[in-house]
Amino acid sequence: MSEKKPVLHVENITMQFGGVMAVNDLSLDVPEGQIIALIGPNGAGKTTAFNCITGVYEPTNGLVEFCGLPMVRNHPRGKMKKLYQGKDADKYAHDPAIAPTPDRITELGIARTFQNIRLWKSMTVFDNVLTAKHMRADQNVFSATFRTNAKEEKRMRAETEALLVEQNLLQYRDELAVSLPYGLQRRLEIARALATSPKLLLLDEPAAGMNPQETAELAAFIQQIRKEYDLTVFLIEHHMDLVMQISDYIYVIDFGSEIARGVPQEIQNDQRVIDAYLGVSEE
Amino acid sequence: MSAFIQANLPYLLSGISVGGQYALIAIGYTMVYGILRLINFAHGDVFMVAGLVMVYLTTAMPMYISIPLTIIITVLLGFTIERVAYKPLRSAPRMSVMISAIGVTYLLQNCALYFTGGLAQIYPTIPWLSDSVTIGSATTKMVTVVTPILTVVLVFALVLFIQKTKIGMAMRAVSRDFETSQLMGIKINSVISMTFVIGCGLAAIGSLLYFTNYPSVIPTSGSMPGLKAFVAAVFGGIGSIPGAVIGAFVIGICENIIKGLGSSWTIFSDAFTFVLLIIVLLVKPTGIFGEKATDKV
Amino acid sequence: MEKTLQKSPESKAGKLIAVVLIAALYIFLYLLDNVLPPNSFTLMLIPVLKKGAIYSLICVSMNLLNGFTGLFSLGQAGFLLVGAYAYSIFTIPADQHDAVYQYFEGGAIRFSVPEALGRVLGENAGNILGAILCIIFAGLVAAAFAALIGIPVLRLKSDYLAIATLGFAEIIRAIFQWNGLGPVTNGSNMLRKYTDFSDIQIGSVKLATAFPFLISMICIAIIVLLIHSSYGRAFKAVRDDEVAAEAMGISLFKHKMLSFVISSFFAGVGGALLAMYQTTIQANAFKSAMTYEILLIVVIGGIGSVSGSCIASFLYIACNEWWLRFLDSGSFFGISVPFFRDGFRKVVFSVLIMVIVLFFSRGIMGDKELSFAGLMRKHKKKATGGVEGGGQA
Amino acid sequence: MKKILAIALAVVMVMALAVPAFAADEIVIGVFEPLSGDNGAGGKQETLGIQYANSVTPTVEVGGTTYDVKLVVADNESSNDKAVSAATQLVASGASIVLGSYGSGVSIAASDTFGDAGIPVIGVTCTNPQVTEGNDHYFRICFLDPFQGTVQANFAHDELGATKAYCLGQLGNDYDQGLINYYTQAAEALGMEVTAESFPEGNSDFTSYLTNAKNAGAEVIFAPCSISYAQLIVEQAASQGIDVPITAPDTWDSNVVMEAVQGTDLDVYCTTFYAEGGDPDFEEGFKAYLNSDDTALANNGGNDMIAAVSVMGYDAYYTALEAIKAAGSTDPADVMAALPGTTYTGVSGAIAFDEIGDAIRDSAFIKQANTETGVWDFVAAQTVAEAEAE
Repeated sequence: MSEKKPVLHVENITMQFGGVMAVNDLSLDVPEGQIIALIGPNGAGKTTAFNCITGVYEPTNGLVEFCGLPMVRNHPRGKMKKLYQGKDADKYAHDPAIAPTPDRITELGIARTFQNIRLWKSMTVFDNVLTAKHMRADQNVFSATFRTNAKEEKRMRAETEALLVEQNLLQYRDELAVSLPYGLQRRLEIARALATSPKLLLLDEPAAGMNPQETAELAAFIQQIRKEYDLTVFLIEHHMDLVMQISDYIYVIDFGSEIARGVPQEIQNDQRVIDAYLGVSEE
Repeated sequence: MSAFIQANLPYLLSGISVGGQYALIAIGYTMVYGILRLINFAHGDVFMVAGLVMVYLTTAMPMYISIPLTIIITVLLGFTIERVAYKPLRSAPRMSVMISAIGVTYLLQNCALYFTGGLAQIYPTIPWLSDSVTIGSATTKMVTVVTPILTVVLVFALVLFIQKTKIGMAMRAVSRDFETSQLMGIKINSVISMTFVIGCGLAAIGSLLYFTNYPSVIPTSGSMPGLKAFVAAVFGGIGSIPGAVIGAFVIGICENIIKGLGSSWTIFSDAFTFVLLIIVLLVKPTGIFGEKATDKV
Repeated sequence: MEKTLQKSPESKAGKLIAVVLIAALYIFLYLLDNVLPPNSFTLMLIPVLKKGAIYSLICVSMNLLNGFTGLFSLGQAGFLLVGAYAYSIFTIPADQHDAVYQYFEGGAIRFSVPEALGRVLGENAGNILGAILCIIFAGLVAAAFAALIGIPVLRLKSDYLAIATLGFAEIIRAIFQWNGLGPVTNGSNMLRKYTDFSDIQIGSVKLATAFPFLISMICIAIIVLLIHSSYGRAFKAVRDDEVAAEAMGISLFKHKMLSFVISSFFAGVGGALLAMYQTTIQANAFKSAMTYEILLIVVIGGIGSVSGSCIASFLYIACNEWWLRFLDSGSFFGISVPFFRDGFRKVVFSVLIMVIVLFFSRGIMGDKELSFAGLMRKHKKKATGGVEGGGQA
Repeated sequence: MKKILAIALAVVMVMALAVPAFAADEIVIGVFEPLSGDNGAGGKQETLGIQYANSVTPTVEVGGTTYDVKLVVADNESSNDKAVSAATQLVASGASIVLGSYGSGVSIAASDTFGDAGIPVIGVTCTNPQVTEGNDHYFRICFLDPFQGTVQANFAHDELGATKAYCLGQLGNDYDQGLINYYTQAAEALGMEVTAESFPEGNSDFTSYLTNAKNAGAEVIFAPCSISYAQLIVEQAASQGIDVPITAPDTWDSNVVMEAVQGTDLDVYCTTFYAEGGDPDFEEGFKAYLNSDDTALANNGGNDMIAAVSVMGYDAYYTALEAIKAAGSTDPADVMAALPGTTYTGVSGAIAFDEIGDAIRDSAFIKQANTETGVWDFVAAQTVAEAEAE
């Protein structure tokens, strides 16, 4: 995995809510062009880690680099100085803290989906995807209002149309997004994320609530879009089949801390992982 | 120093008294908000109607009947408003319910206007409460002294009620999670009704104290105290009863101190209330005791 | 969606009908202002039309914020006030200053934009151009206030935002009433004698009613264009799901601010028009009750529906100030009714509002828009299949 | 749903269009008054005076024909933005002349509407100079604020011997602020010291302001404010034990204020248009009228005490009739032309108009509240000459 430079580099990320360590000293690398998975049992802190990367939360400590650029960086400050229980409290203390908002991070090229689908409920399928193109459009509020951006708007619409065709969603273009069946909503959410032209796609439990057949389709779909859009994919999942099938490399966390990392075969046979999932027997 | 206190005691006294009255109204706002997430704009007008009811009742019957009867009628009014104007909209968008509250405000004010003819009604003198007392350098009415004490007593009783009784527990459960408590078999309608009953009962007592101090009832009498009480509730963190009470006292006292600062300041006494509120909100976006809103991603 | 609409024949016909109707409206307004003899009907109609047009703009501007961006703001009255004052202060003729600013030695600002332009362009042209310039200026001042207020308060959420904006509106009102600013704002006293609708004419053609229609129609058209643009979609995204919007690269602060400033700009324009309509203004009138009234109209019309806001504005104004007045008169068709006395109108009116709120809780239009193409399609459907048509976008 | 709405609309439309048929010889006098809102109480009392006058003299003879006088009342809701449509309603009803309003703000706001329609208006108790200034169609039968402010200041200085005054008015109310302004000018010219403060709208706690007045060492409190605030100020001054005189303008001349003053130790004075007892016949008749009609009695605050504004309304009605007679026509333009020359001696004194359209009033009455009997006692009549001479 060292032959390619990592797109996403996470170093000593710690997220502490009051006295609870949701994520503890997590470090990982997501190399370009690969599919990397972060797995763990329910409540292990996977989504929190995602939220730290995408700027929804400001991590208590740690660094996130995207394509070599420090994107999020923090060290325990203010009240947290006393409360902090994690390691490496001083590691980043000498660098200024950076905490960009999620929209800035998306602009840099990271797009994400959500565990509990968050589509824009009053909009049609088409508008959901079109709206995601807003950020990349070359326009301002005046040119948009007075239609001097007509070319740009036309381009956005055409691209959206094309994206819908590629994702097999065209037949639903004028339907309300929330009226689609669950599986399609998931796919639409991915399509919407793709519309922001990301380099890195973060998928938060994309297979949640899907049956085995849908999951298999999804696996193929993820691999397909990675190729077509030249993406790097980082996903959270506890659907083992899917993860084992498509991942190039897997990180396992439990109670916020990493317990294992490796290629699928290694993880499959790792005792700690099995314990974490099945629970350690008491005797 | 003592001269300073001598000069400023009246401001402080009226501040505490006004604060107590705001507190009694603010509790109604904050309880309803806690459970229904509804800004019950009509609450200030329920307060005004309580004043009018008292005016009309005392012309017909002695004080010891009309006071409890006023409280009962106000409670019934609150109960009816909830059943007629809010309950049918429970599944409607939040904005609709709030508009319904504004509609009730219009209705109550306009009915009051229609029945009173718009003239200020003079509030009856309640014996003892209306007597003058002298405290240090300040001469004031007994009610000024009684209000904060009664407020604190009532709030304690209310907190006990919410902590100890079954229905109080149900209230806390509903305010934490409306849907789940419904699934847990809590009778949501009776909890909501109870909230309105308590809120309106306290507003009725508040109106007794308020109008004894300021004995003139006009159809818009409720708006300003209502707004101030609402500000107090937000200030303290809407949904929190101690927050509302503390907010009410802070606002009442500050407002009166501003009035004492001199002629160039007095005109800003209301504006100042809002400045204070905005500053608090900027530092603590959900008020002093408000729970931090977490949006689960 | 728009693309398909443009192609359909109904849409073309719908557009044609709309154009014809608008033309007919302006011809009617022209006749109303210039030709038709005043009778008891037209006399009452004119102020209702003027105020309805102005309120339409004000309500649509509030709808942009509350309905389309999902920002629960209650500061509208404050921005109306700023707009109304910004407009009037600069259009009071110089020789009227002593009379208007009677307690402030004629005030600090002693020129009038329409008058200055009038000296160059002639009185009528000066009035129109001056009025338009000052209306735009009014919008800009309101927008500037909004930008300043927005920086701190837009971080707040839902009800907290509402009460903070309400608070700012009250603070603005107190500041405008302050005697210290008297030479500019005339303190607690009213501003008057500024350019109003009756001064607006081209040649001998009076435009007293057409002018507010024109301005407010242009403004509403701009708002509609905005709503249907990329930014409008971003606003809706913010309303539907802030977290998702932010994750898709839509800056919450920037878009909330944009919506807040734009809405306030048009509220300022609305305030200026309101000042022109009233011929006098006083800060005292711009209370929170005014914001509630506007919010009420917006909700009655349907949150998220521009045409709903417009229809509701006209209905509300007409009911409140015209149709229901007979209820106060003490008699009905000449029959004396004992309970028809002062104030009964308002009781009936508030009952009416309650009925609408309770039984049409999504408003007259819901979040749909009135469109002729849609109406025709519906009509066709009914005629052919008898199928009850759904809503149209 | 849309159908129901459409039907409801149609019904309302039809009702609106049902223009009352004019009787052949009827003349309409418009009454432009606030019946709701802040000034609703005063507006109603003023309207009562007009209605009583109409019940006494329901006809007028013009050019040999007897016309029935029909009153059309329009509620301006004490609000400038409602004033225009209320005024338009009167224009639409075909009024030959309009009376009103209580409160200057609404009068100024509606002025252009009447002016454009060419209908003359007689202001009854709107005291702001701006009402008539520069308006040919607006006349008025009451005195003006500058006069009243001067009278008040003179009274405080000469009769009460005060050297320090404290003024308290409502923020944002032009009536209050205007009077304070004139009072301050006059008082300072007399060498008095004046402190002025304003309270925000909807305020009900005045103890702090009264304490301020005490701390400022005021020897007289001047409180030009509307009736409901007056009531609160009186009440709180009494419980605070304020012992300096409180003087107030015409708004306070109301039974509502009187009721609050009764039984206290306060020393309350007000200037007014009319002193009770000036015309026993009128008073007797008006009281009988009030007592015969429940609504009228309710509108008067539930008792039969006579407010000065009712008297002014009564006089305004007769002045209007005089003008119509003098015009010899029901046409508004003719009435307007006749008005400047119209004179009438009413219950409140002789009425004639100067070149601006203001009443040539030579006197204001100063009354003191009698805390025992609950009536206003006449103190002095101050004339213009006296006020201006000083």
